[in-house]
Amino acid sequence: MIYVYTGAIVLLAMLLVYVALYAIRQKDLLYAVIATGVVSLILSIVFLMLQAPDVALTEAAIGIALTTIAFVITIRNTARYENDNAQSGFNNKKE
Amino acid sequence: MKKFFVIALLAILGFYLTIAFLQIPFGQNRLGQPQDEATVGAYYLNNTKEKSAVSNVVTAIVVNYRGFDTLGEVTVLFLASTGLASILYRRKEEEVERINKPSSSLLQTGSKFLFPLVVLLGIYVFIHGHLTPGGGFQGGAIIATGFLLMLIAYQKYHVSHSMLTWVESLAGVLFVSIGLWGLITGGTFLENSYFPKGVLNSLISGGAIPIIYIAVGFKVAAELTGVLDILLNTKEEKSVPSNQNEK
Amino acid sequence: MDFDFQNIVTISVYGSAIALILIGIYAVLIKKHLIKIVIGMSLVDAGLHLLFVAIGYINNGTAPIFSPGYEDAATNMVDPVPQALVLTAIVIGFAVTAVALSLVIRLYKHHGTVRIDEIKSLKW
Amino acid sequence: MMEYLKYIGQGLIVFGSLFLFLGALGIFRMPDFYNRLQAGTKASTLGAMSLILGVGFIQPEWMIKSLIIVVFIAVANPLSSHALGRSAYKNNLKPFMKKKMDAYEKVAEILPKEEDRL
Repeated sequence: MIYVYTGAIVLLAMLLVYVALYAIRQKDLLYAVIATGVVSLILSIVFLMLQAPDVALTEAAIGIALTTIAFVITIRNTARYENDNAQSGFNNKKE
Repeated sequence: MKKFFVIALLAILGFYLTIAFLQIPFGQNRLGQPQDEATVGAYYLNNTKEKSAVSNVVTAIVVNYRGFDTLGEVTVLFLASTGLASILYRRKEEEVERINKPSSSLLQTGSKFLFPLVVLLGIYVFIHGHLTPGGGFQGGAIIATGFLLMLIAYQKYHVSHSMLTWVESLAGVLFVSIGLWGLITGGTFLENSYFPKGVLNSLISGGAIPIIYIAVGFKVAAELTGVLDILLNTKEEKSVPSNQNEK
Repeated sequence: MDFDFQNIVTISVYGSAIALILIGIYAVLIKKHLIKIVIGMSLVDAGLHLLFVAIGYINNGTAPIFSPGYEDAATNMVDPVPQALVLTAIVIGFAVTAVALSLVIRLYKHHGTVRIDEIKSLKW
Repeated sequence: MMEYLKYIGQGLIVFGSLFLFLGALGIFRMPDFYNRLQAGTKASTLGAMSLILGVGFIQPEWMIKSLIIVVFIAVANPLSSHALGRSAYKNNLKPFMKKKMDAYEKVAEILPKEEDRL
Protein backbone atom coordinates (compact mmCIF):
# COMPACT_ATOMS: atom_id res chain seq x y z
CA MET A 1 0.00 0.00 0.00
CA ILE A 2 2.86 2.37 0.80
CA TYR A 3 4.28 1.68 -2.66
CA VAL A 4 1.03 2.76 -4.33
CA TYR A 5 1.01 5.94 -2.22
CA THR A 6 4.56 6.99 -2.94
CA GLY A 7 4.26 5.97 -6.57
CA ALA A 8 1.32 8.32 -6.90
CA ILE A 9 3.46 11.11 -5.42
CA VAL A 10 6.19 10.40 -8.00
CA LEU A 11 3.69 10.49 -10.88
CA LEU A 12 2.11 13.72 -9.64
CA ALA A 13 5.54 15.35 -9.30
CA MET A 14 6.38 14.50 -12.93
CA LEU A 15 3.00 15.83 -14.08
CA LEU A 16 3.65 19.04 -12.11
CA VAL A 17 6.87 19.74 -14.02
CA TYR A 18 5.24 18.89 -17.37
CA VAL A 19 2.28 21.24 -16.81
CA ALA A 20 4.60 24.03 -15.62
CA LEU A 21 6.69 23.68 -18.79
CA TYR A 22 3.49 23.76 -20.85
CA ALA A 23 2.42 26.96 -19.09
CA ILE A 24 5.72 28.62 -19.91
CA ARG A 25 5.97 27.51 -23.54
CA GLN A 26 2.35 28.16 -24.59
CA LYS A 27 1.83 31.19 -26.82
CA ASP A 28 -1.90 31.53 -26.12
CA LEU A 29 -1.95 33.21 -22.73
CA LEU A 30 -5.40 31.93 -21.80
CA TYR A 31 -4.13 28.36 -22.10
CA ALA A 32 -1.04 29.28 -20.10
CA VAL A 33 -3.15 30.71 -17.30
CA ILE A 34 -5.37 27.63 -17.17
CA ALA A 35 -2.21 25.52 -17.03
CA THR A 36 -1.06 27.60 -14.05
CA GLY A 37 -4.36 26.77 -12.38
CA VAL A 38 -3.74 23.09 -13.11
CA VAL A 39 -0.33 23.41 -11.43
CA SER A 40 -2.13 24.69 -8.33
CA LEU A 41 -4.64 21.82 -8.51
CA ILE A 42 -1.92 19.13 -8.69
CA LEU A 43 0.00 20.92 -5.95
CA SER A 44 -3.10 20.82 -3.77
CA ILE A 45 -3.37 17.03 -4.21
CA VAL A 46 0.34 16.66 -3.39
CA PHE A 47 -0.13 18.74 -0.21
CA LEU A 48 -3.01 16.48 0.80
CA MET A 49 -0.81 13.42 0.27
CA LEU A 50 2.01 15.00 2.27
CA GLN A 51 -0.40 15.25 5.25
CA ALA A 52 -0.97 19.01 5.09
CA PRO A 53 -4.75 19.43 4.76
CA ASP A 54 -4.73 23.07 5.87
CA VAL A 55 -2.28 24.04 3.15
CA ALA A 56 -4.21 21.97 0.60
CA LEU A 57 -7.43 23.79 1.43
CA THR A 58 -5.72 27.19 1.17
CA GLU A 59 -4.13 26.30 -2.15
CA ALA A 60 -7.48 25.02 -3.45
CA ALA A 61 -9.35 28.17 -2.47
CA ILE A 62 -6.75 30.79 -3.37
CA GLY A 63 -4.45 29.22 -5.92
CA ILE A 64 -7.08 27.62 -8.09
CA ALA A 65 -9.98 30.04 -7.91
CA LEU A 66 -8.78 33.53 -7.09
CA THR A 67 -5.36 33.62 -8.81
CA THR A 68 -6.75 32.16 -12.03
CA ILE A 69 -9.61 34.65 -12.03
CA ALA A 70 -7.20 37.55 -11.49
CA PHE A 71 -5.07 36.39 -14.44
CA VAL A 72 -8.13 35.92 -16.66
CA ILE A 73 -9.39 39.43 -15.86
CA THR A 74 -5.96 40.82 -16.72
CA ILE A 75 -5.92 38.98 -20.06
CA ARG A 76 -9.40 40.29 -20.78
CA ASN A 77 -8.12 43.81 -20.22
CA THR A 78 -4.93 43.33 -22.24
CA ALA A 79 -3.97 41.13 -25.18
CA ARG A 80 -4.65 37.42 -25.44
CA TYR A 81 -1.72 36.24 -27.53
CA GLU A 82 1.90 36.56 -26.66
CA ASN A 83 3.13 37.67 -30.06
CA ASP A 84 0.72 40.34 -31.25
CA ASN A 85 -1.11 42.93 -29.27
CA ALA A 86 -3.19 44.52 -31.95
CA GLN A 87 -6.51 44.48 -30.12
CA SER A 88 -7.54 43.85 -26.58
CA GLY A 89 -9.80 41.27 -25.07
CA PHE A 90 -10.70 37.66 -25.62
CA ASN A 91 -12.12 37.83 -29.07
CA ASN A 92 -9.07 38.52 -31.18
CA LYS A 93 -9.08 35.19 -32.91
CA LYS A 94 -5.79 34.45 -34.58
CA GLU A 95 -6.43 32.78 -37.89
CA MET B 1 23.10 34.23 -26.34
CA LYS B 2 21.23 35.59 -23.38
CA LYS B 3 19.26 32.37 -23.24
CA PHE B 4 22.50 30.38 -23.07
CA PHE B 5 23.78 32.40 -20.13
CA VAL B 6 20.47 32.09 -18.32
CA ILE B 7 20.35 28.34 -18.81
CA ALA B 8 23.93 28.00 -17.57
CA LEU B 9 23.10 30.09 -14.50
CA LEU B 10 20.01 28.03 -13.82
CA ALA B 11 21.98 24.79 -14.22
CA ILE B 12 24.51 25.91 -11.62
CA LEU B 13 21.72 27.07 -9.30
CA GLY B 14 19.79 23.83 -9.72
CA PHE B 15 22.90 21.73 -9.13
CA TYR B 16 23.69 23.41 -5.85
CA LEU B 17 20.05 23.42 -4.72
CA THR B 18 19.79 19.70 -5.43
CA ILE B 19 23.02 18.95 -3.58
CA ALA B 20 21.85 21.06 -0.64
CA PHE B 21 18.44 19.50 -0.34
CA LEU B 22 19.61 15.91 -0.79
CA GLN B 23 21.30 16.41 2.59
CA ILE B 24 17.83 16.60 4.13
CA PRO B 25 16.41 13.10 3.89
CA PHE B 26 12.79 13.08 2.81
CA GLY B 27 10.42 11.57 5.32
CA GLN B 28 12.85 11.05 8.20
CA ASN B 29 11.73 11.97 11.66
CA ARG B 30 13.67 15.11 12.44
CA LEU B 31 11.42 16.13 15.29
CA GLY B 32 13.09 13.71 17.66
CA GLN B 33 11.05 12.19 20.40
CA PRO B 34 8.39 14.71 21.39
CA GLN B 35 9.17 14.28 25.05
CA ASP B 36 12.56 15.90 24.91
CA GLU B 37 11.24 18.80 22.79
CA ALA B 38 14.32 19.09 20.65
CA THR B 39 12.67 21.29 18.04
CA VAL B 40 10.04 23.98 17.93
CA GLY B 41 7.60 21.69 16.17
CA ALA B 42 7.90 19.05 18.88
CA TYR B 43 7.22 21.69 21.52
CA TYR B 44 4.09 22.83 19.72
CA LEU B 45 2.87 19.25 19.23
CA ASN B 46 3.43 18.48 22.89
CA ASN B 47 1.93 21.55 24.48
CA THR B 48 -0.94 22.64 22.27
CA LYS B 49 -3.37 20.13 23.73
CA GLU B 50 -2.93 21.19 27.32
CA LYS B 51 -2.11 24.86 27.04
CA SER B 52 -4.62 26.05 24.50
CA ALA B 53 -7.09 23.15 24.03
CA VAL B 54 -7.11 23.35 20.24
CA SER B 55 -7.30 20.24 18.09
CA ASN B 56 -5.67 21.71 15.00
CA VAL B 57 -2.04 22.45 15.82
CA VAL B 58 -1.59 24.57 12.67
CA THR B 59 -4.41 26.84 13.85
CA ALA B 60 -2.75 27.17 17.25
CA ILE B 61 0.55 28.16 15.62
CA VAL B 62 -1.01 30.59 13.15
CA VAL B 63 -3.32 32.35 15.59
CA ASN B 64 -1.71 32.02 18.97
CA TYR B 65 2.00 31.23 18.93
CA ARG B 66 2.64 33.34 15.84
CA GLY B 67 -0.27 35.71 16.17
CA PHE B 68 1.86 38.74 15.38
CA ASP B 69 2.69 37.11 12.07
CA THR B 70 -0.98 36.75 11.24
CA LEU B 71 -1.65 40.36 12.20
CA GLY B 72 1.10 41.47 9.86
CA GLU B 73 -0.21 39.24 7.12
CA VAL B 74 -3.72 40.64 7.37
CA THR B 75 -2.20 44.11 7.28
CA VAL B 76 -0.28 43.21 4.13
CA LEU B 77 -3.55 42.02 2.54
CA PHE B 78 -5.20 45.31 3.50
CA LEU B 79 -2.31 47.28 2.02
CA ALA B 80 -2.47 45.21 -1.16
CA SER B 81 -6.18 45.91 -1.49
CA THR B 82 -5.65 49.63 -0.93
CA GLY B 83 -2.75 49.77 -3.34
CA LEU B 84 -4.72 47.94 -6.01
CA ALA B 85 -7.58 50.38 -5.60
CA SER B 86 -5.27 53.34 -5.94
CA ILE B 87 -3.47 51.89 -8.96
CA LEU B 88 -6.68 51.08 -10.80
CA TYR B 89 -8.34 54.31 -9.78
CA ARG B 90 -11.26 55.56 -11.84
CA ARG B 91 -13.76 58.31 -11.29
CA LYS B 92 -17.08 57.44 -9.86
CA GLU B 93 -19.19 58.78 -12.70
CA GLU B 94 -17.72 56.58 -15.41
CA GLU B 95 -19.78 53.51 -14.73
CA VAL B 96 -18.39 50.36 -16.26
CA GLU B 97 -20.29 47.59 -17.96
CA ARG B 98 -18.47 44.66 -16.43
CA ILE B 99 -19.30 42.02 -19.02
CA ASN B 100 -20.20 42.68 -22.61
CA LYS B 101 -22.88 40.05 -23.02
CA PRO B 102 -25.38 39.16 -20.33
CA SER B 103 -25.15 35.64 -19.01
CA SER B 104 -28.03 33.23 -19.47
CA SER B 105 -30.98 33.29 -17.11
CA LEU B 106 -30.25 29.73 -16.02
CA LEU B 107 -26.84 30.84 -14.78
CA GLN B 108 -28.34 33.86 -13.01
CA THR B 109 -31.02 31.91 -11.19
CA GLY B 110 -28.63 29.11 -10.33
CA SER B 111 -26.01 31.42 -8.93
CA LYS B 112 -28.66 33.18 -6.87
CA PHE B 113 -29.44 29.75 -5.40
CA LEU B 114 -25.79 28.76 -4.95
CA PHE B 115 -24.55 31.98 -3.35
CA PRO B 116 -25.96 31.34 0.19
CA LEU B 117 -24.61 27.80 0.11
CA VAL B 118 -21.11 29.02 -0.77
CA VAL B 119 -21.20 31.64 1.96
CA LEU B 120 -22.48 28.99 4.39
CA LEU B 121 -19.54 26.76 3.48
CA GLY B 122 -17.11 29.60 4.07
CA ILE B 123 -18.59 30.43 7.46
CA TYR B 124 -18.55 26.75 8.40
CA VAL B 125 -14.89 26.51 7.46
CA PHE B 126 -13.79 29.41 9.61
CA ILE B 127 -16.02 28.68 12.58
CA HIS B 128 -14.63 25.13 12.74
CA GLY B 129 -11.08 26.32 12.12
CA HIS B 130 -9.78 25.03 15.44
CA LEU B 131 -11.31 21.56 15.04
CA THR B 132 -10.93 20.63 11.40
CA PRO B 133 -8.63 21.65 8.53
CA GLY B 134 -9.47 25.16 7.51
CA GLY B 135 -9.64 28.52 9.13
CA GLY B 136 -9.95 32.18 8.54
CA PHE B 137 -7.94 32.47 5.35
CA GLN B 138 -9.60 29.52 3.64
CA GLY B 139 -13.10 30.53 4.71
CA GLY B 140 -12.52 34.13 3.64
CA ALA B 141 -11.30 32.98 0.24
CA ILE B 142 -14.38 30.76 -0.17
CA ILE B 143 -16.71 33.66 0.68
CA ALA B 144 -14.87 35.85 -1.82
CA THR B 145 -15.44 33.13 -4.42
CA GLY B 146 -19.16 33.29 -3.71
CA PHE B 147 -19.20 37.04 -4.27
CA LEU B 148 -17.20 36.48 -7.44
CA LEU B 149 -19.92 34.13 -8.71
CA MET B 150 -22.54 36.84 -8.23
CA LEU B 151 -20.30 39.49 -9.80
CA ILE B 152 -19.77 37.36 -12.90
CA ALA B 153 -23.36 36.18 -13.28
CA TYR B 154 -25.00 39.59 -12.94
CA GLN B 155 -24.00 42.60 -14.94
CA LYS B 156 -25.29 45.04 -12.37
CA TYR B 157 -24.42 43.48 -9.04
CA HIS B 158 -22.79 45.94 -6.72
CA VAL B 159 -20.86 45.04 -3.63
CA SER B 160 -21.38 47.83 -1.17
CA HIS B 161 -17.98 49.29 -0.47
CA SER B 162 -19.05 50.99 2.74
CA MET B 163 -20.21 47.60 4.06
CA LEU B 164 -16.87 46.08 3.11
CA THR B 165 -15.05 48.89 4.88
CA TRP B 166 -17.15 48.47 8.02
CA VAL B 167 -16.72 44.69 8.17
CA GLU B 168 -13.02 44.94 7.51
CA SER B 169 -12.30 47.58 10.10
CA LEU B 170 -14.54 46.06 12.79
CA ALA B 171 -12.82 42.68 12.38
CA GLY B 172 -9.43 44.35 12.56
CA VAL B 173 -10.39 46.26 15.69
CA LEU B 174 -11.67 43.01 17.28
CA PHE B 175 -8.37 41.25 16.52
CA VAL B 176 -6.20 44.02 17.90
CA SER B 177 -8.38 44.56 20.98
CA ILE B 178 -8.25 40.87 21.91
CA GLY B 179 -4.49 41.05 21.57
CA LEU B 180 -4.34 44.18 23.73
CA TRP B 181 -6.57 42.60 26.35
CA GLY B 182 -4.12 39.73 26.56
CA LEU B 183 -1.38 42.33 26.96
CA ILE B 184 -3.25 43.98 29.85
CA THR B 185 -4.26 40.85 31.73
CA GLY B 186 -1.58 38.33 30.87
CA GLY B 187 1.48 40.35 30.11
CA THR B 188 2.05 39.43 26.47
CA PHE B 189 0.27 40.37 23.28
CA LEU B 190 -2.35 37.75 22.30
CA GLU B 191 -1.97 35.93 25.62
CA ASN B 192 -4.51 33.13 25.64
CA SER B 193 -4.47 31.94 29.23
CA TYR B 194 -7.14 34.33 30.55
CA PHE B 195 -10.01 32.95 28.52
CA PRO B 196 -12.04 29.90 29.50
CA LYS B 197 -10.56 26.95 27.69
CA GLY B 198 -13.39 24.50 27.28
CA VAL B 199 -13.09 20.84 26.36
CA LEU B 200 -10.82 19.60 23.58
CA ASN B 201 -12.65 18.70 20.37
CA SER B 202 -15.80 20.62 21.19
CA LEU B 203 -16.97 23.70 19.35
CA ILE B 204 -16.43 26.11 22.24
CA SER B 205 -12.83 25.45 23.11
CA GLY B 206 -9.48 27.07 22.72
CA GLY B 207 -10.18 30.35 24.48
CA ALA B 208 -9.74 33.33 22.19
CA ILE B 209 -8.52 31.37 19.17
CA PRO B 210 -11.93 30.78 17.51
CA ILE B 211 -12.91 34.43 18.03
CA ILE B 212 -9.69 35.65 16.44
CA TYR B 213 -10.06 33.24 13.55
CA ILE B 214 -13.64 34.38 12.94
CA ALA B 215 -12.40 37.99 12.88
CA VAL B 216 -9.61 37.02 10.49
CA GLY B 217 -12.14 35.24 8.29
CA PHE B 218 -14.41 38.28 7.95
CA LYS B 219 -11.42 40.55 7.36
CA VAL B 220 -9.91 38.33 4.66
CA ALA B 221 -13.31 37.88 3.00
CA ALA B 222 -13.87 41.64 2.84
CA GLU B 223 -10.36 42.29 1.51
CA LEU B 224 -10.42 39.62 -1.18
CA THR B 225 -13.93 40.64 -2.28
CA GLY B 226 -12.70 44.21 -2.57
CA VAL B 227 -9.70 43.10 -4.66
CA LEU B 228 -11.89 41.10 -7.04
CA ASP B 229 -14.47 43.86 -7.31
CA ILE B 230 -11.82 46.45 -8.20
CA LEU B 231 -10.19 44.12 -10.71
CA LEU B 232 -13.52 43.32 -12.37
CA ASN B 233 -14.58 46.95 -12.54
CA THR B 234 -11.60 48.15 -14.53
CA LYS B 235 -12.59 49.67 -17.78
CA GLU B 236 -11.87 47.57 -20.82
CA GLU B 237 -10.22 49.82 -23.35
CA LYS B 238 -9.35 49.26 -26.93
CA SER B 239 -5.69 49.80 -27.59
CA VAL B 240 -4.91 53.34 -26.63
CA PRO B 241 -2.75 55.65 -28.72
CA SER B 242 0.63 55.18 -27.21
CA ASN B 243 2.90 58.08 -26.55
CA GLN B 244 6.02 56.01 -26.37
CA ASN B 245 7.62 57.15 -29.59
CA GLU B 246 7.87 60.79 -28.82
CA LYS B 247 11.61 60.76 -28.34
CA MET C 1 23.84 6.20 -1.66
CA ASP C 2 21.96 2.99 -2.36
CA PHE C 3 19.28 3.22 -4.99
CA ASP C 4 16.04 2.13 -3.41
CA PHE C 5 12.47 3.31 -3.55
CA GLN C 6 12.88 5.97 -0.89
CA ASN C 7 15.57 7.66 -2.94
CA ILE C 8 13.29 7.82 -5.96
CA VAL C 9 10.63 9.54 -3.90
CA THR C 10 13.16 11.95 -2.42
CA ILE C 11 14.60 12.89 -5.79
CA SER C 12 11.18 13.26 -7.43
CA VAL C 13 9.62 15.46 -4.74
CA TYR C 14 12.62 17.71 -4.16
CA GLY C 15 13.44 17.62 -7.87
CA SER C 16 9.99 18.73 -8.91
CA ALA C 17 10.02 21.57 -6.38
CA ILE C 18 13.45 22.74 -7.55
CA ALA C 19 12.35 22.33 -11.17
CA LEU C 20 9.34 24.55 -10.54
CA ILE C 21 11.59 27.22 -9.02
CA LEU C 22 14.02 27.03 -11.96
CA ILE C 23 11.22 27.16 -14.55
CA GLY C 24 9.82 30.23 -12.83
CA ILE C 25 13.19 32.00 -12.74
CA TYR C 26 13.70 31.12 -16.41
CA ALA C 27 10.35 32.69 -17.30
CA VAL C 28 11.14 35.82 -15.31
CA LEU C 29 14.53 36.23 -16.97
CA ILE C 30 13.79 35.26 -20.57
CA LYS C 31 10.17 36.07 -21.38
CA LYS C 32 9.23 39.44 -22.83
CA HIS C 33 5.53 39.38 -22.05
CA LEU C 34 4.59 40.76 -18.65
CA ILE C 35 1.83 38.24 -17.94
CA LYS C 36 4.31 35.43 -18.61
CA ILE C 37 6.64 37.06 -16.09
CA VAL C 38 3.88 37.14 -13.47
CA ILE C 39 3.11 33.48 -14.24
CA GLY C 40 6.77 32.73 -13.62
CA MET C 41 6.62 34.50 -10.27
CA SER C 42 3.64 32.43 -9.19
CA LEU C 43 5.44 29.25 -10.30
CA VAL C 44 8.41 30.18 -8.09
CA ASP C 45 5.91 30.61 -5.26
CA ALA C 46 4.42 27.17 -5.89
CA GLY C 47 7.82 25.50 -5.90
CA LEU C 48 8.81 27.13 -2.63
CA HIS C 49 5.57 26.00 -0.98
CA LEU C 50 6.13 22.42 -2.13
CA LEU C 51 9.72 22.52 -0.84
CA PHE C 52 8.64 23.75 2.60
CA VAL C 53 5.87 21.19 3.03
CA ALA C 54 8.13 18.38 1.80
CA ILE C 55 10.77 19.25 4.41
CA GLY C 56 8.21 18.85 7.19
CA TYR C 57 6.93 15.46 6.05
CA ILE C 58 7.52 12.30 8.06
CA ASN C 59 7.00 8.79 6.72
CA ASN C 60 3.73 7.24 7.92
CA GLY C 61 2.95 10.45 9.74
CA THR C 62 -0.50 11.89 10.27
CA ALA C 63 -1.79 15.41 9.86
CA PRO C 64 -1.23 17.62 12.94
CA ILE C 65 -4.84 17.48 14.09
CA PHE C 66 -6.05 15.74 17.24
CA SER C 67 -9.20 14.03 16.03
CA PRO C 68 -11.65 12.55 18.55
CA GLY C 69 -10.37 9.17 19.66
CA TYR C 70 -6.78 9.87 18.60
CA GLU C 71 -5.77 12.40 21.23
CA ASP C 72 -2.50 10.66 22.03
CA ALA C 73 -1.08 10.57 18.52
CA ALA C 74 1.46 13.37 19.01
CA THR C 75 4.44 11.06 18.48
CA ASN C 76 3.37 10.32 14.92
CA MET C 77 2.54 13.75 13.56
CA VAL C 78 4.29 15.66 10.81
CA ASP C 79 6.01 18.94 11.57
CA PRO C 80 3.36 21.71 11.84
CA VAL C 81 5.69 24.72 11.63
CA PRO C 82 6.37 24.64 7.84
CA GLN C 83 2.66 24.19 7.22
CA ALA C 84 1.83 27.32 9.20
CA LEU C 85 4.53 29.27 7.34
CA VAL C 86 3.25 28.08 3.96
CA LEU C 87 -0.31 28.97 4.96
CA THR C 88 0.90 32.53 5.43
CA ALA C 89 2.96 32.51 2.26
CA ILE C 90 0.12 31.45 -0.04
CA VAL C 91 -2.10 34.35 0.97
CA ILE C 92 0.77 36.84 0.65
CA GLY C 93 1.54 35.34 -2.76
CA PHE C 94 -1.98 36.09 -3.93
CA ALA C 95 -1.66 39.69 -2.74
CA VAL C 96 1.63 40.09 -4.62
CA THR C 97 0.15 38.57 -7.77
CA ALA C 98 -2.90 40.83 -7.65
CA VAL C 99 -0.81 44.00 -7.26
CA ALA C 100 1.51 42.90 -10.08
CA LEU C 101 -1.47 42.24 -12.36
CA SER C 102 -2.96 45.64 -11.60
CA LEU C 103 0.38 47.19 -12.57
CA VAL C 104 0.23 45.21 -15.81
CA ILE C 105 -3.24 46.59 -16.58
CA ARG C 106 -2.03 50.11 -15.81
CA LEU C 107 0.97 49.70 -18.12
CA TYR C 108 -1.26 48.46 -20.92
CA LYS C 109 -3.56 51.44 -20.56
CA HIS C 110 -0.63 53.81 -20.63
CA HIS C 111 1.52 52.32 -23.37
CA GLY C 112 -0.82 50.13 -25.39
CA THR C 113 1.47 47.13 -25.14
CA VAL C 114 2.51 44.59 -22.54
CA ARG C 115 5.77 43.49 -24.11
CA ILE C 116 8.67 44.94 -22.19
CA ASP C 117 10.89 45.30 -25.25
CA GLU C 118 8.34 47.62 -26.82
CA ILE C 119 7.95 49.87 -23.80
CA LYS C 120 10.64 52.41 -24.50
CA SER C 121 10.06 54.96 -21.80
CA LEU C 122 12.34 53.11 -19.40
CA LYS C 123 15.28 53.16 -21.79
CA TRP C 124 17.50 56.15 -21.96
CA MET D 1 -30.17 -2.08 11.26
CA MET D 2 -26.82 -0.32 11.35
CA GLU D 3 -25.19 -3.11 9.35
CA TYR D 4 -27.80 -2.86 6.63
CA LEU D 5 -27.19 0.89 6.43
CA LYS D 6 -23.46 0.18 6.12
CA TYR D 7 -24.09 -2.31 3.30
CA ILE D 8 -26.29 0.22 1.50
CA GLY D 9 -23.55 2.84 1.88
CA GLN D 10 -20.84 0.55 0.51
CA GLY D 11 -23.03 -0.37 -2.43
CA LEU D 12 -23.62 3.30 -3.18
CA ILE D 13 -19.88 4.00 -3.04
CA VAL D 14 -19.12 1.19 -5.50
CA PHE D 15 -21.91 2.42 -7.80
CA GLY D 16 -20.63 5.99 -7.62
CA SER D 17 -17.02 5.12 -8.30
CA LEU D 18 -18.13 3.01 -11.29
CA PHE D 19 -19.92 6.02 -12.74
CA LEU D 20 -16.98 8.30 -12.04
CA PHE D 21 -14.78 5.85 -13.93
CA LEU D 22 -17.23 5.84 -16.83
CA GLY D 23 -17.18 9.65 -16.90
CA ALA D 24 -13.37 9.71 -17.01
CA LEU D 25 -13.43 7.11 -19.79
CA GLY D 26 -15.92 9.22 -21.70
CA ILE D 27 -13.62 12.24 -21.54
CA PHE D 28 -10.93 10.18 -23.25
CA ARG D 29 -13.11 8.42 -25.80
CA MET D 30 -15.52 11.08 -27.01
CA PRO D 31 -14.73 12.95 -30.23
CA ASP D 32 -15.31 16.63 -29.50
CA PHE D 33 -15.80 19.18 -26.75
CA TYR D 34 -19.58 18.94 -26.40
CA ASN D 35 -19.61 15.15 -26.14
CA ARG D 36 -16.82 15.24 -23.58
CA LEU D 37 -18.73 17.84 -21.59
CA GLN D 38 -21.79 15.59 -21.66
CA ALA D 39 -19.86 12.54 -20.45
CA GLY D 40 -17.93 14.46 -17.84
CA THR D 41 -21.01 16.13 -16.41
CA LYS D 42 -23.74 13.49 -16.41
CA ALA D 43 -21.69 10.54 -15.26
CA SER D 44 -19.64 12.42 -12.71
CA THR D 45 -22.67 14.19 -11.22
CA LEU D 46 -24.42 10.88 -10.56
CA GLY D 47 -21.16 9.32 -9.39
CA ALA D 48 -20.23 12.05 -6.93
CA MET D 49 -23.78 12.33 -5.59
CA SER D 50 -24.13 8.62 -4.87
CA LEU D 51 -20.62 8.46 -3.42
CA ILE D 52 -21.29 11.25 -0.94
CA LEU D 53 -24.68 9.79 -0.09
CA GLY D 54 -22.96 6.48 0.60
CA VAL D 55 -20.60 8.18 3.04
CA GLY D 56 -23.68 9.61 4.75
CA PHE D 57 -25.17 6.13 5.07
CA ILE D 58 -22.00 4.68 6.59
CA GLN D 59 -21.65 7.51 9.14
CA PRO D 60 -25.25 8.46 10.00
CA GLU D 61 -24.26 11.59 11.95
CA TRP D 62 -22.86 13.09 8.75
CA MET D 63 -26.11 12.58 6.86
CA ILE D 64 -27.30 16.22 7.02
CA LYS D 65 -24.00 17.57 5.76
CA SER D 66 -23.85 15.05 2.95
CA LEU D 67 -27.44 15.88 1.91
CA ILE D 68 -26.49 19.56 1.69
CA ILE D 69 -23.44 18.64 -0.41
CA VAL D 70 -25.63 16.47 -2.68
CA VAL D 71 -28.00 19.40 -3.28
CA PHE D 72 -25.00 21.64 -3.98
CA ILE D 73 -23.54 19.22 -6.52
CA ALA D 74 -26.93 18.67 -8.15
CA VAL D 75 -27.17 22.41 -8.83
CA ALA D 76 -23.56 23.43 -9.37
CA ASN D 77 -22.30 20.71 -11.67
CA PRO D 78 -24.90 21.04 -14.49
CA LEU D 79 -24.78 24.81 -14.11
CA SER D 80 -21.04 25.02 -14.67
CA SER D 81 -21.16 22.70 -17.65
CA HIS D 82 -24.04 24.73 -19.08
CA ALA D 83 -21.93 27.87 -18.82
CA LEU D 84 -18.96 26.12 -20.44
CA GLY D 85 -20.99 24.74 -23.32
CA ARG D 86 -22.81 28.01 -23.94
CA SER D 87 -19.66 30.07 -24.01
CA ALA D 88 -18.03 27.53 -26.32
CA TYR D 89 -21.00 27.75 -28.68
CA LYS D 90 -21.01 31.54 -28.57
CA ASN D 91 -17.32 31.56 -29.47
CA ASN D 92 -18.03 29.50 -32.60
CA LEU D 93 -16.56 26.19 -31.53
CA LYS D 94 -17.92 23.81 -34.15
CA PRO D 95 -19.32 20.48 -32.98
CA PHE D 96 -18.22 17.20 -34.50
CA MET D 97 -20.82 16.58 -37.22
CA LYS D 98 -21.48 13.05 -38.23
CA LYS D 99 -25.13 13.83 -38.87
CA LYS D 100 -25.78 17.41 -39.80
CA MET D 101 -27.63 18.50 -36.74
CA ASP D 102 -27.37 21.70 -34.76
CA ALA D 103 -30.51 21.99 -32.69
CA TYR D 104 -29.46 25.11 -30.82
CA GLU D 105 -29.33 27.08 -34.05
CA LYS D 106 -33.06 26.65 -34.52
CA VAL D 107 -33.80 27.30 -30.87
CA ALA D 108 -31.76 30.50 -30.85
CA GLU D 109 -34.08 32.03 -33.43
CA ILE D 110 -37.13 31.46 -31.26
CA LEU D 111 -35.48 32.68 -28.07
CA PRO D 112 -35.64 36.40 -27.31
CA LYS D 113 -32.58 38.36 -28.23
CA GLU D 114 -29.88 38.67 -25.65
CA GLU D 115 -29.92 42.44 -25.62
CA ASP D 116 -33.65 42.70 -25.02
CA ARG D 117 -33.78 40.39 -22.12
CA LEU D 118 -32.30 42.33 -19.26
